[in-house]
Amino acid sequence: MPLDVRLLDKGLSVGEALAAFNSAHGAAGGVVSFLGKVRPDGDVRALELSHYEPLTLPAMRELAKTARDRFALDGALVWHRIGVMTPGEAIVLVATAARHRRDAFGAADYLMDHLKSAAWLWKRERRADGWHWIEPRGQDREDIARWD
Amino acid sequence: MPLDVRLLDKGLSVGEALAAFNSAHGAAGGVVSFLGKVRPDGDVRALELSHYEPLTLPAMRELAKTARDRFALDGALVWHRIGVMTPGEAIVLVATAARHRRDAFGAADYLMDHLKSAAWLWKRERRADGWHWIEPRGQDREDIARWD
Amino acid sequence: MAVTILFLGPLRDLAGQQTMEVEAPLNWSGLLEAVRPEVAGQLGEQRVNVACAGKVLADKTELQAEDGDEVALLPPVSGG
Amino acid sequence: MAVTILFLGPLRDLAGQQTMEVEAPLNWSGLLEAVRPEVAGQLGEQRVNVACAGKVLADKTELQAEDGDEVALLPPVSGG
Repeated sequence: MPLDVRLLDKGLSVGEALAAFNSAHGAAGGVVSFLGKVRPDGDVRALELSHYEPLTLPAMRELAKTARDRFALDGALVWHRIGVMTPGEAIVLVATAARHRRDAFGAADYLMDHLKSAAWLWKRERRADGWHWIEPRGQDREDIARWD
Repeated sequence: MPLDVRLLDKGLSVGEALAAFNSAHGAAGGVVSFLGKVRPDGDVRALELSHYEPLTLPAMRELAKTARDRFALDGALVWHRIGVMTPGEAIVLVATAARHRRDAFGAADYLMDHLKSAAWLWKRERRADGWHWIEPRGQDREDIARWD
Repeated sequence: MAVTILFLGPLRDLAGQQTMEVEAPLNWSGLLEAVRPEVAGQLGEQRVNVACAGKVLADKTELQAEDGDEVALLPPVSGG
Repeated sequence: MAVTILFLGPLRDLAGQQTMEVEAPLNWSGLLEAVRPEVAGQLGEQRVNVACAGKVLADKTELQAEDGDEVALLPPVSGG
């Protein structure tokens, strides 16, 4: 299982996904995972991620391939939720398997920076007064620039 | 569950451990994990880690506290195997939960660098011709120096 | 057949609709005329991209949409 | 009672045993005399540490082990 890239419109079972990923990469010395969740911030009641079918998943697949080659990965898992999520729910799960731990860490960090600032996803939050689109953050652009 | 630091003399169930850690930190925006496994390298048949009871676990607890404070963690899990392991078996599992993903990544990386080069553990490998003690690697000393 | 214009993310609210159909062919100036002025204003911004038939255009002003093509207007992404 | 000397990691092989008992009190020169010359040679190296009663000594040459203390000889760690 070299690259496992998915867009999911339902909740994901993190424990099962990581257990399967780990056992699929028995020979990898190191496995890093990142799980991003909806933070219960202030009055945010829900979060919605919309995507564009012809672009979003293909670009995520390209990103995973680039990460695999750049960091000599044995494999990578990139799962991203779309649709409506509530606080505490998983938004994104990334896992990387490599011979050496520094590569696994670097690849997970790289994947997350690019997913956050370059994936074809648009986010809005529902607060007490309705839905609000989220603008790109300057921090995200700085994060991605680290890899240039 | 702020800090969960253990020395284990039996195999660990990674999926269950991470699922429990994730659900214990529902409010954390990001959770990073690292799993280190015995690599099936060359003719290595087994690996043994020995520890020194009065020092090893207390120092790991101190390390976890330092990481928590330095990276503003919601919580951390640091589990390390001791005893004899075979290729593919888990050696170490680290998980960090933080509000922001960069802190969770930094803390997991920091914990691993320190566990690899400063934990009171001694490692030997069994190859075709018997047991061999492993010398500290120069790379490990460089990795830890990044945090000074 | 026609060209379908698809409004993504916040552009959907600005357009007041998710899709619209216009006659083919459709080029850049035709696109700017077809959409509301607020959307046309956004399209002028560098960080707003345009995809045609599933490909992001390197230069959106060279848009040449044919019968059956979908033209997607892509505002800046806000990530996961 | 006595002082127990504990050999960790590769020092165990060098010592040919895991523990030895010596009479209390035990100081640095007493330790160097009590162990095999190969082990004493290793103890001279800066990266070999000594713990007494569960505490790593900042200056191992100031060792002062009393009745019942465990003195652990700690070679460089090789991590996980």
